Formats: sequence, C-alpha cells, structure tokens
Amino acid sequence: MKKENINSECTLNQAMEMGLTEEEFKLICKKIGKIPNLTEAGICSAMFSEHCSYKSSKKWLKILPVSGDHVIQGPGENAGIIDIGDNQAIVFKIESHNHPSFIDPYQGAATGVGGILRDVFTMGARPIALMNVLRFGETSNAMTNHLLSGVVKGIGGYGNCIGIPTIGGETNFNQSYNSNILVNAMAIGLVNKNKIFYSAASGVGNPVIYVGAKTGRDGIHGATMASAEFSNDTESQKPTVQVGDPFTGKLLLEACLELMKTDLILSIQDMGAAGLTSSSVEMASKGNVGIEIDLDEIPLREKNMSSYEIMLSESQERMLMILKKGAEEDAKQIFKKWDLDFAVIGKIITDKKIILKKENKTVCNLPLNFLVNESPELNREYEIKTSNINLDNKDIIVKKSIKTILYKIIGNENFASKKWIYEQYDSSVMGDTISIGNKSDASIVKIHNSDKGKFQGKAVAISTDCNSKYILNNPIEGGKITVAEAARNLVVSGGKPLAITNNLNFGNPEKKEIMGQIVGSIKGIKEACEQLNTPVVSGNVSLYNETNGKSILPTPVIGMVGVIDDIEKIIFMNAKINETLFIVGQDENKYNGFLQSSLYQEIFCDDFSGQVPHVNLKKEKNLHDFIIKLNNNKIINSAHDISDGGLLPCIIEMLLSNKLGININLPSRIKNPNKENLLFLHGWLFGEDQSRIIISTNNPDKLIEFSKSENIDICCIGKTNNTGVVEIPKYDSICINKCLELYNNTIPNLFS
Amino acid sequence: MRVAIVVFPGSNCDRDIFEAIKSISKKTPKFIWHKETDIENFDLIVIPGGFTFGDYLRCGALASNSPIIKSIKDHASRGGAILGICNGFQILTETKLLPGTLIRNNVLKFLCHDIDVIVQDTLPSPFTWGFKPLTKLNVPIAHNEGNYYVNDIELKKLIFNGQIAFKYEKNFNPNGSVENIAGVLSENGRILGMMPHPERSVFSHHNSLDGRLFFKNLIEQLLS
Amino acid sequence: MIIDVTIDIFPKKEVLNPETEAVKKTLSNLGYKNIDELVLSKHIKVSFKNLNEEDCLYQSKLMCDQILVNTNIQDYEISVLKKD
Amino acid sequence: MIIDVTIDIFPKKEVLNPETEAVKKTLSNLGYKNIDELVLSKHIKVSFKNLNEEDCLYQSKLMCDQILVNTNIQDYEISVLKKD
Ligand SMILES: Nc1ncnc2c1ncn2[C@@H]1O[C@H](COP(=O)(O)OP(=O)(O)O)[C@@H](O)[C@H]1O
Ligand SMILES: [Mg+2]
Repeated sequence: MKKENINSECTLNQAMEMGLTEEEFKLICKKIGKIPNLTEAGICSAMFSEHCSYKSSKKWLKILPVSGDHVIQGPGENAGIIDIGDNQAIVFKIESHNHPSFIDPYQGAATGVGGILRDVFTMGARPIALMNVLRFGETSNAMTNHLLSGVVKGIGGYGNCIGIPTIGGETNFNQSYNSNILVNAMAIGLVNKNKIFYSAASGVGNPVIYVGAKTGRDGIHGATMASAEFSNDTESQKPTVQVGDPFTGKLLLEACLELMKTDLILSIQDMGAAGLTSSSVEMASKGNVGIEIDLDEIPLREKNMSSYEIMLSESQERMLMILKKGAEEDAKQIFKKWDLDFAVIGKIITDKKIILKKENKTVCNLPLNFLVNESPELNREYEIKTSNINLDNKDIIVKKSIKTILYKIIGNENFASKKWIYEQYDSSVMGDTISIGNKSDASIVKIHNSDKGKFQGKAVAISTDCNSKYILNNPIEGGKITVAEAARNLVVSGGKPLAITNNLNFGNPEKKEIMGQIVGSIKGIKEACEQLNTPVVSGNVSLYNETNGKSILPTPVIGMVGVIDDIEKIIFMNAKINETLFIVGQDENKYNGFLQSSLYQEIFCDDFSGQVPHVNLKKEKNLHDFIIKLNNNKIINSAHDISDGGLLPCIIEMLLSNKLGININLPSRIKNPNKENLLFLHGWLFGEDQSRIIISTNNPDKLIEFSKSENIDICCIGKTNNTGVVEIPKYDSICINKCLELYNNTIPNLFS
Repeated sequence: MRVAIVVFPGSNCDRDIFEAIKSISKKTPKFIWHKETDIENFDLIVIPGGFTFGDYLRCGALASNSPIIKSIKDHASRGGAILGICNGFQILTETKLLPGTLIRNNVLKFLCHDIDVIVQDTLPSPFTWGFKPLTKLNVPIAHNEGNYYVNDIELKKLIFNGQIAFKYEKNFNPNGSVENIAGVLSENGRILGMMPHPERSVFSHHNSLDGRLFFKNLIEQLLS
Repeated sequence: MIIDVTIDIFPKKEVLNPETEAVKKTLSNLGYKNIDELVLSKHIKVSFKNLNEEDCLYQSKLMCDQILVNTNIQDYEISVLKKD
Repeated sequence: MIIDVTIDIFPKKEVLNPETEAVKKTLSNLGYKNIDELVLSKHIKVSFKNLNEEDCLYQSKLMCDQILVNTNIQDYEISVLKKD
C-alpha cells in the first residue's frame, strides 16, 4: 500500500464507499475542523455504522427498562450483570452473526460463539454455558441442509473445543430466512461481585496493552476495500472471512482469568466488531481520557498492513487492556506461559483524542467525544402495523381426525425434537449441567461448588424465545408474549426470572413498516419486562436482514436468565405414572381456543395471518407466583408451558419419555361429538392461548385448595397410566410410540 | 492417595476430574503443567479430556510431544497407573503407551450423549477388577474422534490378553470402533484409555452416578 | 480408460490458518530450528473412468466449487496426473 | 539457501477412512458417476533454510516419525522439491 494514499485526504466518493452518507461526511469535516485522511475516515465510518452506533434503534432502545435492585450492570458494557446473592453475579449477553454465517456457515457460527464468549469473560466472568437461536429457510430449500450442518458444526467446533457446555437454544425454519439465516449466540458467565472488570480506561500515562492473536487482514470492511485507490495490489486486500481459533480462544480465556486474579488490570475490553477502532475509542471515551497508540507495536500476522487495515481488522481472539503502570512485566509472564502475544502499544493521555502513530508519523488524530456522542441518532419513520384480518375458528379448522392433526404437528420441523442438533454440542463439559434439550422448558446449569453439607446448591436457568408469527401480526402484543413465554419457561423449571438480553433481528429499517416492527416489539418487550420485573441488561441489534427487498420475519429474540435457589426445586417436564395432570392458568380457551397465528393454522392453512392471542401480564405474573408457591409446597411433580401447538402436543411432550398414556377428561360441553363441538375441540386441543401451564401432581386435593384460595383457574386433564395410549373419549385415540417416532425422526430424516 | 492431573494447553476436563477425584478420595489432586519435566511419585496420573493444542494435525499428536510425556513414560515404566479419558486416551495412543488409534467417528459428527458401557473380563487391572464382568455403567460420551482402530493381529492380541476394558453395547456403537471398544488397557493392566467421561456422572445433579462407582473402585484397588 | 486427476487444496495466504500455526510452534519447540515456512494442505486424487481429459478437468472443477473446497478460505489447483 | 521438501501423508489402504467414504458417497449422490477411485491425503510443504539436501531429508523423516505421521494408520513419502 502506498503510504501517501493512506495519509491523503479522503474524498466524498471514498467516504461514501466506506458507508458514510454525504451529510455524515460533511458533519465529520465540520466537527474535526479538517478533511479526514483515509484512516480517520475509516474510523469514523466504522463508528457511525449501524453496527457500532445503533443509529436506527438507539432512540427506541432507550425506552427499555434497564435497572432493578438486582442489576449490577445494564446495557452499555460488554455484557449485562445481575446479582444472584452470595457475592456472586451472572454475566450474559446475546449476539448475532447472521451475515457471516450465511457466507461461511462454519466459520461464521464459530466466530459468533467466540465473540460472545469474549464479551463475557472480558468482564471477569468464567463462562458457564452457551445457548444459540437459529433460523433457517425452508427444509426443502437445497441450501438449508448445507447451512444448517455448517452452522451446527461451527457452533460445536468452537464451544466443544473451548470447553463451555452448549445447553440449549431454538431452531426454526421458515422460507423468509432462505437467503438470510439467523445465528444468535448467547453466553452466560459467573463472576464474584468484587472481581468484575469494566472497560472504562483510566489513569493518564498508564500503558495500553494488546494481547491474544495477531492482527491480519480479516474481515476488513468490504465496501471500503473495493476502492482501487487504496492499493495497486487489490487482490490481497479482498475482505476475507474471519477464521476462529477456539484453541487460542481457550488460552486467552485462561490467561485473562489468571491475570484477573491479580490487581494489575484497570480496564479491559475485547476487540469485536470494528476491532481495534471501536475497542480503543470506547475504552477511552468511557473513561473520559484520550488514547495514543503506536501501530508499529501491534503484533501483525502479515507484513505491510496499512494503518487503515490495522484499525479495521476483525481478527479474532484479541483483547485490549489498560494496566497499572509498572505491571507490564508481571502481566507479560502470564501471557507468555499461555503462548500468547503481549504488546505494550500505547498509553492513556489527557487530551480526549485518539492519536495513532505509524513510523513516527501521526496517521490519525480525532476527537473522541465526537466519535461516540455525536454519532447519528436517527428518528426513522415507522408504522406499527397490526393484522387487519380476524378469522373465526371455523375458517381455520380442517376436516381431519385429531390423530392426523396431532401427528402432523409433532412431525413438523418446527415442533419436532432438535436432538440431532444438540447432540453435536458438548453439553456436559464442566460437570455442572443439569438440564438440556427437553428435560425441562429452561436449560439449567448448577452454580459450581454452591452446595454445602446437606444443601445441594443453586442453579441458573436460561430460556431463549421468539415467536415471529405473533410479532408480524401484532408487534406490540408479540413482543409481550415473547418475554412472557421466556419467563414462563423459567418458572415451570423451578426458576425465578431475573433479567433478559435481546437480539433484535429485522429487515431494512428504512422501510416504515419494518421500523414499525422494531418499535412495536420494543414497546411490547418494555411493557412485559416492567410487569415481570425482568430488566434488559444487554442486547444486540441486527438490521438489514433482507435479500432483493424481501425481509425476514421479524425476529426479536429474548434470552432470559433466572436463578434456582435450591436445585432440589428444579421441575422437569416428564410426567410419571399415576400422576394427575392439570391445566393451570387463564383458561379462556375452555370456550374458544385461539387458533389464529397458531402452528395449526400454519401447517394446515399454509398461512398464519390473523390476530394474536392476548396476554394479560398481571395474570401472567400471578400465574408465575402461583407456580412458585405450588413448587415451594412440593405440589408439582412435573410441569410444561403450553406454547407452540397448543394443549394436546404439550401433553404429549410430557408423556413421551416414560411412554405413558392418559384418558383425557374433556370439558363437559364438548363431551359429545357433533359438528359444533368438533370446532370447540380443535380449539381446545390446539389453540395457543397464553399464560397456561400444565403440571402433574400426586396431590390434586391440595392443588384445588390452593387454586381456590389464590383464585387461579385450573382444569383437570386426567391421570397418567401405562397404556401408552392417549384417549380422547368418543373422538380418537393416539399411540405414544408413534408420537415418539415422529418426534425423534423428523429432523434426522431431513438432514442426515 | 496421590493423584496428578496433567494440564496441556487446551485441556478442558481438568477441573471436572479434579472435582470428581477430590469428592471421592477426600484428597486434593495436583495439577501438573505440561512443561514440567521433574515430577514426584504419584499413585495415579490422569490425562483429562479436551482439545489439546486445538486437536490440530491429529488429536493428541501435538500434546504427545510435550515435555511432560517423558515423565509420564517413566511413571509407566515403573508400573505406575495412568488414566486417559477422551483426549487423554488419544494422547496415550499417540505416545504409544496404548495400542491402536482413535480416528474420526464414522458418522462424521461430534456426539454427546449418555451411553452404557460394559465392563469386560480383563487381565488384572485396578481399573476393572472389583467390577463383575458385564457390569453396565451409564456415562456420557462427548467426542468427534472416538472410533478406535487396531489391525486384526493387534485386535486378536488385545482379546487374548484381556486388554479390552470397556465395550459399547452391540447395537449402540456410536462411532464405529472395532469390536465396539470403548476403552483399552496396557499389557500390564496399569494404563487405561477410555472415550466415555466417568467424571461427568459423579454428583447427584448428574444423570447417573456410575462414574462415581468407577472412581471409587479405582481408588480402592490402587490403595489395596 | 482411467484418468487420474489431483486436486491440491491449500489455505488462502491472507486467512488465518490456526492449524499451521500450531504445528509450526510445536516443531520449533521440539528443536527443528531450520524451518522457514510450512504449509499444510489437502490433496485429493480422483480417478475417473469413461471420461476424456477435458471432461475430467471440468468435473473436477465443478466438484471443487460445489463441495470439496471452501473457497472463502481455501484455494485449489487441479492437474491431470496420468492415464493408463 | 532454501530447500523445499514435500511430505505426502496418506491413509493406509487397510484402514477404513470415514472421511473418504463420506466424500465418495456425497459425490455419488450429487451425480458424479464416473469416479472410480478417490484418495484423500495430506500434503505438507516444508521450506528449510541453512541445511543441505541430505539433512533436509533426514530432518523431514525425523519429523514424520516423531509427530507428523501416525504410522498405525498412515504412510508417507518425502521428496525434495526445488532449491533456490
Ligand atoms: N439450536 C439449538 N441448540 C441447542 N439446543 C436447542 C437448539 N434448538 C433447540 N434446542 C433445544 O431443544 C428443545 C426444544 O426446542 P423448542 O421446540 O424450540 O423448545 P420450546 O418449544 O420449549 O421453546 C429446547 O429445550 C432447546 O434447548
Ligand atoms: Mg419455548
């Protein structure tokens, strides 16, 4: 690269190729009082990008509730932190790697996992679990198989190697994701409250340290590099796929945690998106100081990298730290032991600027406040659209036997077991895993060494959720339901919901109806989080998930974390023999089950338009409190929330692992088959009304007593037996073995 | 009972083994870094699972050239007991302390789930004696390269000598191992390599306690 | 007639190759001090039957792009080895 | 002076290689019907500095036996490529 090029003034054309708009470029020139050179413009463009500046979503993210008694750190740091008592805290965050995973499913997914893990251990936490939420196109699409196997191998490739258990997630298929798959990875870590590390730099004169892997030309902003003026040697500068190295990731994790045991680190931040640029700018601006970096000191993988490339490289497995002055040598020894690069690359300065030197020349001098605080905040036009279709159940139901419908639902790729996927992940490493897959509605890991004498210990419960159909048809109500369902999943597993992280995956925000989906779902999430006292402590936004103007379904993913204060209180999903099943919770569907926006409608009508079920958040909260009370009184043997597919498929899920049967006690008004009752029966069995849970108990009397005193609606379904047959008297009977076969074989048959 | 746990860059089951042995033996095992060359006498050396050196080149190949290996070989030649689990098993075959090689699972997938392994009728060994032959242990597997291979001549030798320690059930061989082998012993019975992870079925929150039985028996046998 | 084609698949220079790095480091630790450069690559030998040379090359290229090579991070070279 | 040595590492014939089998099967499913035989092997190019040819060969063999090759399941061949 020609040096004079990189130091020459950036033209408007070049700035626009870097992704800046004309107004932004003019604003930059005005604010910094000069025309930026290419390196400076590159840094501005990265900081002003949607990814770093959240310019479309910032205005709306601000309305989310972010505080609470148990919140130690809300959004704004590498990850959120919540207090779980006993001087311990949980650090967690979710992040998307959608676009890279479509280009290279293995590397994209692997680096997604690596990136989110660094966000968590950079705060001093040892990661204890990984989750992931995946969306793929139709199973009949030829690409889906290739993308799914690559993504699953990539997630396992990183997580298995670094030795953090992957314990749960979600996988869904819909044609809207054909050309825009979603890969959202979530990491959860455990930290001692007095050993949390933050990213704000401090102390003028303190050394800035680079550790980890070397910097190469990975992932440098594509549009920028297409500009021929940058170099004569264009081929070698093509943007490249980032390659993850979980082995180096593991060494970096151990080395950082070892150094964190000392008191040598003042602040630390991982190099994620926009690499050295965003990490140095953010550390300095948060600390209200300036930063000076000598680019000649950066460990490079390739020779002759320009200042632009060094600053924008997204090479993986790197960290930036500020150490106490004089601590360099001791810190270096630790990184040497772990065979990692360690370099003193600069210092903290008073002047609130970022100054970069290369070969003794200043190649960048920019004011920090401007880069961070004056990055654009847009007020995009939006329209929150709710479906204007309102269907009656008789427009939806199909003339098929209950059995036929049930088997179709259980064998549907969005319902069937994802075991084929999660068995490719190491879920039991670290020895603390308690529940994965379909053992319970939430994934559960024990807090290491939290047991004492007779006390068996505490655990963390995690759930991920998103029902895009609801969001599409009603963004606000859908947003609420997503949070409510995540919380319900924790409660039915014996947990107390504490806080959420979220990943807002949408199409192009420049379209007002897409912006409406964003705004609407944020409003819904806000309301539910307030009502359920689960503040938002971290999150991520991924926009422009569109191809040829066609957007993905709106997919705001919720990752909720809760605590289980005694692992003996964990509730699993599997019923045992001779237990009585009850529906607990608001039971509007006794009269007219809600079939619009349901899986039933999706499968049989090839459509899911219509209204969405209503969620009453007060009732939802009461339901949770009631379940917690029943659990504390040891009335619950097993529990499962009623979600996708409705009542009957959820009952089946509880019976599967012990291959039980049951005689279903129908509501009296539909006991006798006739045309009208059939309508109600379908609604009752497959409607997706919210705020309902099925529990099994050996103590029905106690349950009835409690429900009366708490004024909670319950409905007895019947007693489990060992026949392996689910009897719906006078209508149909269902063979549990057949269900099991469909449930287990659907995904392997599609993808093996 | 003095137990050493060898830690390589990329080991990731070291802490799990530590907790398991500590809880059962009530003694604290010692971590040994792979660069150490001078180690004291131990009753048992454990090489834990993980992805040593990223499993690059071949699983266990790079680790088997670490400085510590010489001490491990000395320990072996003194008749010391060695347990290699998963990646530890791969390292033991790469160092030739155990026969055979672990190649890629025939399904070409990483596999993690609970499985039954069957204790075989073996030559005298602290790892298997104490169990009635054909005892079933339910323990998790978690590996990508657990497909045990030896040629026919060596296989006959293993069978003849009673060196096969564990087998998967006939119709539940997860990875394509010859003879459904899940674990093998050295010729003197003092070294065991196994793919399943007994340290993941030791505590009440695990799916089974059979790994606890395995370690309990091992510690009793070593102490007697 | 059988035509043998060989396909060499090697990591792109500008892309990180963690495996090569790890092997290099270990060899250097083991005292192999004269190694200047080391490249690990994959090699595939395909024997085609009932195809002419041109078609063999064409099919090989197709196979590479379709499945054998991850062109995001790897380059490849195809050559005809011999016929008999 | 730099001497390039290439090391070819291929699976022993009698060892079933799951990867090769999978590639073969996939190709055949994709409709490549003229493939008679297919062998996957590894290829390592080592550039030595400050060593004569004989020593390069010797060191390469040493490296193979010590670490690069698992002779239970693999065979190897070493050849000197070129000098400059
Ligand atoms: N991508 C994935 N990774 C790990 N686990 C997954 C993944 N997808 C699904 N699972 C697991 O499979 C189980 C069933 O998934 P799903 O049907 O989405 O659950 P639910 O209907 O309760 O939300 C969940 O407990 C989840 O943990
Ligand atoms: Mg759910």
